[in-house]
Amino acid sequence: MDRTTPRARIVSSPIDLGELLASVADVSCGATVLFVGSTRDQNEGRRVVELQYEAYEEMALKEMERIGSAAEAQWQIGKIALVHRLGNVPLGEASVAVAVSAPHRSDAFAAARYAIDQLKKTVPIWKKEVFEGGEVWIGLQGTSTTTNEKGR
Amino acid sequence: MDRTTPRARIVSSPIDLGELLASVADVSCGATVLFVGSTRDQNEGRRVVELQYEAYEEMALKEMERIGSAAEAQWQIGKIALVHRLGNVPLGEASVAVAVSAPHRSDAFAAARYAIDQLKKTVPIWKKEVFEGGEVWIGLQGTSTTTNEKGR
Amino acid sequence: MVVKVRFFAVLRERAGVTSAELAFDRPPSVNEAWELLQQQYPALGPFRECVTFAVNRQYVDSWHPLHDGDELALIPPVSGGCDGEDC
Amino acid sequence: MVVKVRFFAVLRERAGVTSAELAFDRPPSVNEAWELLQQQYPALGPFRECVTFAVNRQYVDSWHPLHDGDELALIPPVSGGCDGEDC
Repeated sequence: MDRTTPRARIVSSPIDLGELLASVADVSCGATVLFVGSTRDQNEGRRVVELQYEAYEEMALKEMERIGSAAEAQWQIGKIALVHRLGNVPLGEASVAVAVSAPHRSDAFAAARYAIDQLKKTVPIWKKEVFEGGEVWIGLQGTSTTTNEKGR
Repeated sequence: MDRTTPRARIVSSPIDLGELLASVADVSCGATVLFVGSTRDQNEGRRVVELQYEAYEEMALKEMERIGSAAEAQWQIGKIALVHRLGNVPLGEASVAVAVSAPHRSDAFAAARYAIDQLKKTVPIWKKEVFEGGEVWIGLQGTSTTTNEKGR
Repeated sequence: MVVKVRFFAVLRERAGVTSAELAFDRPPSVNEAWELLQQQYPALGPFRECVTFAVNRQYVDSWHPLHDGDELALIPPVSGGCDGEDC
Repeated sequence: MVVKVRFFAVLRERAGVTSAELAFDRPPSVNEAWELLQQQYPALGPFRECVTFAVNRQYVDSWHPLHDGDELALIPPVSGGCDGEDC
């Protein structure tokens, strides 16, 4: 497998989806699945202004590489690439993307779903949601210590 | 829902994946799944040279629209778009693509998988594989009448 | 009454035509139209088991009645239909 | 012996630091290091139940033994971890 393009990447500028798709192109693969996670304008009734992502970069890259290897071991795929954006991500822009090529579409779908599920479970990247009237670290909802209302 | 961009399209030039993704962008949707089917360099041991696609265009568009509506009825999705390319498709290029945006990724994955499965089952589009030494209409394998060896 | 018939892919190649018009004295079923087509284009015969039919751009069964001006399409197996996953 | 500690996200904000160094007479467990951190940064206390730990960029349990030069990271819940699907 061609590994000149790293399987896992962390970027601070907008994610280039065309480049990501090109990085998994493989003429022996008839199926490619791309997942893109982007900033929604609302979450649990709050009007979101922007998201801020922070990572433990060295470990995050290692975990993303590990997810790629695990996907390659579990399904018959050609190439897989995972990329996460850090810093401020404006509404509607991609914060995370996963691309998988495979000879058959079942494997491409299964591996892409696995990769994004695992990425959200185990990769040390945190998201702070800035909404109208405050901000909150996602993943801590329900604990009274987490919402940090601005202006109080 | 904004319907200025048609949900179903048939094209004779390369599929523009960036445009397809943009056509399903929806700031209330945090998840987008794109499926791309492309020409492989081999199939069942044959070295493929190119694929040729032919459609019953009016009915194919109607069926693709129907698949989009059915997906919208079954899952909570934002927008869905299906596009198929006709004519000669060189190796490695996309012949079909489906894009779905949804508030949550489960719905985006499920609807995209449904759409491509249905498209391949019911949409009247046919694929002729040109390989080294012959050509064959895909879908007819195993019947002796289908392989049309060149030069015999 | 007249029915317009359209041929695609392998059936178009075998019949050597993209469309034809069939005339009937009384409304035939799809299956009766197929019988007539087979007489006119004997190369279609071997495909009876795998062809499906659409009338006015909608899939129908072979007993479906045809009316004047209907468009009957002969639909060979679509690309992903018979042989499972190709991608 | 010295252990380097790294703070991220909500824990970084609450502790007010991105990293710290802890000195021990003998190799502590991760849990013993956490007890010391809680004394130095009382604002961390409420997070005991949801924090997980990584040593040298690998997830570990709280009884994991620390060695001189180890990098201990305090990992608050990751973005998709606790609240199910966010996208």
